[in-house]
Amino acid sequence: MMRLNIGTIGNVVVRYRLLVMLAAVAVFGGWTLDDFLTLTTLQSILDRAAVVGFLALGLTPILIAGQIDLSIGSIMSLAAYATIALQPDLGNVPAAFIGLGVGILAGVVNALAVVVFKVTSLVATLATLLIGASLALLISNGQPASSADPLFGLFLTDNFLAILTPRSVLFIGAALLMFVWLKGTPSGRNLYAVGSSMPAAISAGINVNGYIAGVFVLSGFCAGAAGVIQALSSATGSPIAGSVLLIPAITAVVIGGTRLEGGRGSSLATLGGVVALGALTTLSEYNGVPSYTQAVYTGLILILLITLDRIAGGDEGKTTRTLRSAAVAKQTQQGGTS
Amino acid sequence: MSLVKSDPNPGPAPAGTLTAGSVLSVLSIPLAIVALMVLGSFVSPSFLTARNLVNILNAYSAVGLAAIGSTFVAVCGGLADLSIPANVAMGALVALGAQTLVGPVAAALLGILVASLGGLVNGVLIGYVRINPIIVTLGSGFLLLGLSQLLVGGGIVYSEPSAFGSFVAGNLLGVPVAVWTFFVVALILHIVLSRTPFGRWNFAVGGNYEASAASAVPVRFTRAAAFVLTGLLSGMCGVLIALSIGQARPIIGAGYEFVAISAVVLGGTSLFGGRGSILRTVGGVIILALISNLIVLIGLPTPSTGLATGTIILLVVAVDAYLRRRTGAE
Amino acid sequence: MTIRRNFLIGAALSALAVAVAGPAAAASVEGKSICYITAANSHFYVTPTNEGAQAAADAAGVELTIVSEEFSPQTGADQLNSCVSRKVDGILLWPLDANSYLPGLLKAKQAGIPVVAIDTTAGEESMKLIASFVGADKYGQGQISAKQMGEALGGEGDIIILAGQAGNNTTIMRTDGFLADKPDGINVLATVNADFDQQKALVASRDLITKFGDQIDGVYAEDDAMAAGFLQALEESGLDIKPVVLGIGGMKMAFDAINAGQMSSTIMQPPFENGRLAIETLTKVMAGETVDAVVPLENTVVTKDNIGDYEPAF
Amino acid sequence: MVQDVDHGIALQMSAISKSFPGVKALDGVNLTVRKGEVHAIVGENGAGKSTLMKILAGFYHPDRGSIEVMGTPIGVMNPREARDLGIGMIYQELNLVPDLTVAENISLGAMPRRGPFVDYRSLAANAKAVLKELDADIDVGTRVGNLSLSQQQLVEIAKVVSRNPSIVVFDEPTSSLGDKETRILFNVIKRMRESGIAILYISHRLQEVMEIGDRVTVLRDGSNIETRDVAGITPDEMVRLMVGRDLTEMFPKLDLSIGDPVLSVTSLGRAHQFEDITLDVRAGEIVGLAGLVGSGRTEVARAIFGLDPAESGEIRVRGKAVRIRSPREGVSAGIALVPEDRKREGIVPDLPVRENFTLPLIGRITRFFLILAGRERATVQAFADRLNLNPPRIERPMGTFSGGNQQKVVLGKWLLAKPEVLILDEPTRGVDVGAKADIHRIIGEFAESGGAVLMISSELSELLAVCDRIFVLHEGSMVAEIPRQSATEESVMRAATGQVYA
Repeated sequence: MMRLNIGTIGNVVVRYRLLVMLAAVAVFGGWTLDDFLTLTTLQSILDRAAVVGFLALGLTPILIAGQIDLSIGSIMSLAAYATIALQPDLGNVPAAFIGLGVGILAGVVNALAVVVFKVTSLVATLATLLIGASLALLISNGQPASSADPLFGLFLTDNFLAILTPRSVLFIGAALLMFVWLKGTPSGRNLYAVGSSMPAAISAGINVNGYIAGVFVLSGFCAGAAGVIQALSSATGSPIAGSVLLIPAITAVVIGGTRLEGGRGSSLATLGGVVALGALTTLSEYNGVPSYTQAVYTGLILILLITLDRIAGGDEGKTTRTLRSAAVAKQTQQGGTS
Repeated sequence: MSLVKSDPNPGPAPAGTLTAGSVLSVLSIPLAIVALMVLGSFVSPSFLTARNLVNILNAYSAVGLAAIGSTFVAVCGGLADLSIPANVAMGALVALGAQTLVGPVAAALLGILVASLGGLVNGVLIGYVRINPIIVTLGSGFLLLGLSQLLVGGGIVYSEPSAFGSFVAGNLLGVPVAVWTFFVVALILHIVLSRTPFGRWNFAVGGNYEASAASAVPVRFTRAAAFVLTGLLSGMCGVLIALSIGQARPIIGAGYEFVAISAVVLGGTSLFGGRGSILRTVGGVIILALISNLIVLIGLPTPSTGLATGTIILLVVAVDAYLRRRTGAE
Repeated sequence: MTIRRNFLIGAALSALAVAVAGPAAAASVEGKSICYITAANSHFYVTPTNEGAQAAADAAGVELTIVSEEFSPQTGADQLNSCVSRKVDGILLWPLDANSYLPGLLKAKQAGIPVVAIDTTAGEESMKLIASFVGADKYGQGQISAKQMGEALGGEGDIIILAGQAGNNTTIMRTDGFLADKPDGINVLATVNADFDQQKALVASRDLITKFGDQIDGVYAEDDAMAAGFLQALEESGLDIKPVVLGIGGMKMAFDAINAGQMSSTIMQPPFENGRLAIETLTKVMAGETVDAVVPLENTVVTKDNIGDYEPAF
Repeated sequence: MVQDVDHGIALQMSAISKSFPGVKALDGVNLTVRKGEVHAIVGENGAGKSTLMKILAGFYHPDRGSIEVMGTPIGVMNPREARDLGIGMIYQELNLVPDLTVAENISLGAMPRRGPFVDYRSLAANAKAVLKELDADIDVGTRVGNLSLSQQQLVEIAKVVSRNPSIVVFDEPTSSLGDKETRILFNVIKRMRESGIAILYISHRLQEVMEIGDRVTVLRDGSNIETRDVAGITPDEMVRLMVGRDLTEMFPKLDLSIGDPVLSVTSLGRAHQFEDITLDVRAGEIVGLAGLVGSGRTEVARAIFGLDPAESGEIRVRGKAVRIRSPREGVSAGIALVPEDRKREGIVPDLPVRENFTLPLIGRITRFFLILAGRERATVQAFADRLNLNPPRIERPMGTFSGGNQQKVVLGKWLLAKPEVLILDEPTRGVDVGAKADIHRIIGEFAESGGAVLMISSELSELLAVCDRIFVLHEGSMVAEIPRQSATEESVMRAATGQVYA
């Protein structure tokens, strides 16, 4: 009897609530608008999910490991700027790879701060959030770089199989790949162990520091990918491209059902969270609902969902566990004495 | 009959003994302030003038109030309050918007009250329902900021001229009222945190929630109260700014949550609870104020502030973490 | 680093390529749908613009859906795509940067949906796909301010610039326009980003006054709120100087300051008017009429001399 | 009764020394463990047991000395290498991942693969095989977080056993187990011994050492004092070796005059935990509350104090009905509870001893909202001295003290609150012999001064020695009240396992 473990009630509930959200959006959209329930609407929702989706995907393993990364927005801005600004000197494709490289590099910096210098991830990435945003503006002198070859990245938002676009394919593909990694491979399972119980992971000989460093690099890479995709599809490298996307990304991951305390979560849940939020936004926009009203009910949904989760799940108030990163310094030190 | 031996595990240097580490960790903030001030006096002859020093404090007094609230939140293990901008906006908008209805003083109090209610929502959900503070304040931030925009629909709310308004915007004995407010509040709340049972409860709850509950500490109340306090202080922050510039907009407190957290962290307070002090947060606020002042005086581009602040946070916290590991504390 | 800046010149050039879309005959646009991608829902300047657009739409009997970019061009680009997929009859776009909207504009072109830009121009390539631009000439505002400053200071003096958000298109235009026409004798002591925020301008100005003191001969504030912030800092400092303070926007506080003699001038940029004009232009395009590539909002300089003739824009 | 298997040397630790800044934790310790033996290690807290085991597990590196495993000398090793060498550790605190399944936990760190993926089929098969070997009936697909404590311990053991270890260290394995679970554990240990595994067994419970151990090594002050066959040693001798002198009586029982009822509980109930609990404790009396783990004894204690309030029934203190829905109300009713899990519920490790001490009653040393610092310090210092706090430094963070001293502070903070009723849940668990005596003395003094004591302990011998009466719980119901005269291990156990009254 094979079980894709953790497939217990918790996950069922999580998936169920996303379906409820999507169904509600579909019903309400179909009822209020006659052009809502179309394939193009779906295509538009999925397409718009791609960029914030990559950020949210990068955040997922981070949260599973019990860490947090606030710097993803800033990393995305840096990557987006590099992708366009370097085009004239390096060519379009190499510049895009440099964009990804910038993301990875920033992830390495976070990893160093957390793993080597033992700064808790909340504080470390707050600092790199400030530094990254500042660097992007300083390097660019506050001016977005416009691509000299604006048609190069346009294919990313082209129609593909009626409901997809190349960039939404990339996002969905990445989410599926991450799902297989997290649920199906030893390293994925070990990551849950790191986030759920660090002492147990250490005593099982799992290289906890390695995993934590790894997820930060991965998150940097994902933020870089988000930046590259954003930059190419809009032919603009804006130094503030990612600054507004941190909060939506966190919201999507949390609504998806990944726990902030570590040990639980899934990239499919994140995919669902991003799409559900995107659908809600699209529905609101089609109805001309002002952004602040959207903010009001996004906040309500967030609080309501998490309260329901808390009451139904009865996670016995693990507030003391808060973010596990508090324990990183202590635990990893113990495990890694040389 | 003393049969028990002391623990052989590498204990930390007992509190009260002086080690290089403990001295450094106590003096790090004053040292940083002095270093920045020395730098400032080299950079600009006008740095060490009374007016500039007052300006430095004045600039960060209002947001400093939110940082003081955040210290309570951090000490009791509540991580951070991300709804600060929303409560600042609420306080500011109500304080100006209600002036014509109830008069300036009552309006200001009403603004603070409304912001405290925002804090109460956070407090109930975090303290009593026990939901993760980051998620709660993220959600309530959305909610309250959205409501505040709904309230004014995007316009600017102007202040009616009033004696109270000009008093708040003005000086008292040569020092801006905002600065007085910040230091008086800081002093009172320093005493509250370090000398009263409520303060003690915050440390206990942040240090070990279960043990505090088992020691008859009102754990839920304590955590809720920390968030109510932060809401209240955010409201005061909004009121101060609104009255001093004579207008208010919903974006009035944008980014203040990060400023507040930065000040708390710079002060060496752990966001995970059990450790911290208001005086150190005040130090953190002063450091942030000095950085932004120096950036202008040196003539660096404005965005450099983030680079400097972020780097200093990393440095301070990494050194602090290193010292703690060396002395074995934590 | 080669960054192309989108000057109004770009828009002017594309005036030749006036787009004509929609059925040629239909004179009435009643019952048609317009998607208005605006910069924000809740903003002291944008909101009245939106109200102007809504009023014009109501008058013309078109159905207006307002979506807000929340000042993020990425969001706007996505919204543009989404509006095109909905097959609306016309799009009014508030561009927040040069290139981001290009993909959506191409799709709109393919779908035969006319697009009009409001308030800000987009990049050269983008403007080729846009039927008309309705808004103030922000680059021009910078140029006018430079000229004003030059005249007021007799072509020589030290000034500070209070700029908007770094990276923001309006900031870039107003700064670049100013620097392009600034007389050589005018020396910029410092440029500070105060994010169009009075409080931030106040704080920054205190520091600038501390640093430069009576060196400051002039202040170019890229909007009136920041000018007000500077004036407040100046008053606090008790410094006995009277620099030339220029603002932009025609806000109430600027009118007060000009009347009080603290501020030299502001440039009117009436938001409601802008929104109304933009929708009127768009409906003309939709009805098959030919419109100018640029429908300018006149840059009226308000000084002590002519202040009686105008009302604050907002 | 050593089994007749290969008795080669499994582990040889020679002249191991280890110092920490300011402390010499181990000083030339020698330890030889044979294959197929249960080798007990006893010693007071601080004798060096934990340090020695952490060296064996690769967490610490000895300053001097050598280690040989199965005849091979071992150099510097990290925890992973130690594990690969066949050294398995089972700690007092379980090292499991609550969010992963039983099967995943058992193979954690070494999951079977098929290509790059986890081979879930053999993962489950491995887990089932190991659990069967241990005679444990646990579904391998369950999340570990959903298991009971003793099931979790079995999973922990299965995790270690699945790696075919040659040496397994048990560190206080029974401290959170009831008698029944302890029996199961001992059976498992015996099986492991039979299969030739060398077992190191660390415990404060000397009775257990007598029962399960083959040989015993006594550590004191970082040195090994003696290694003896268990067959040739008595618990008293062990204690003497551990503390360096005789401890006249381990559980001194004072005969006190018993007064009026102080605490009377009638028909107390709480859904799914316990029902219809009626008991009373009189002044000067020490009453035991016995029962297996999960019988509801801890829950009853918590309910009386208000931590998890009762849903029905009545509590009276000195005849007056009181309503207790929170610990604060419990405290004002004159009740104090020393909780079961000291680390989790007893201490705030970062706060100094002084602040831990005054936590429940900080309001009482306050004037105009301000804490009277001088009075606080003086009161606490005086009390700490009375409790033999060692070292007597009340400004040191609580977390830096040994378990026994932490427990003294927990006890002391409640005595300082001057309660009428003192409820103690496992007050001497994980506490060494010396501190245990101190704690018993303190409890005795409290009763002597007219206080009422309700005490829970898994160590029956402790209850029998200390208590005037013993109430026995079974599956959430009160099944027996046994007076001191007729209380024996048998009578209490029979009741606790549900063999008396229908």
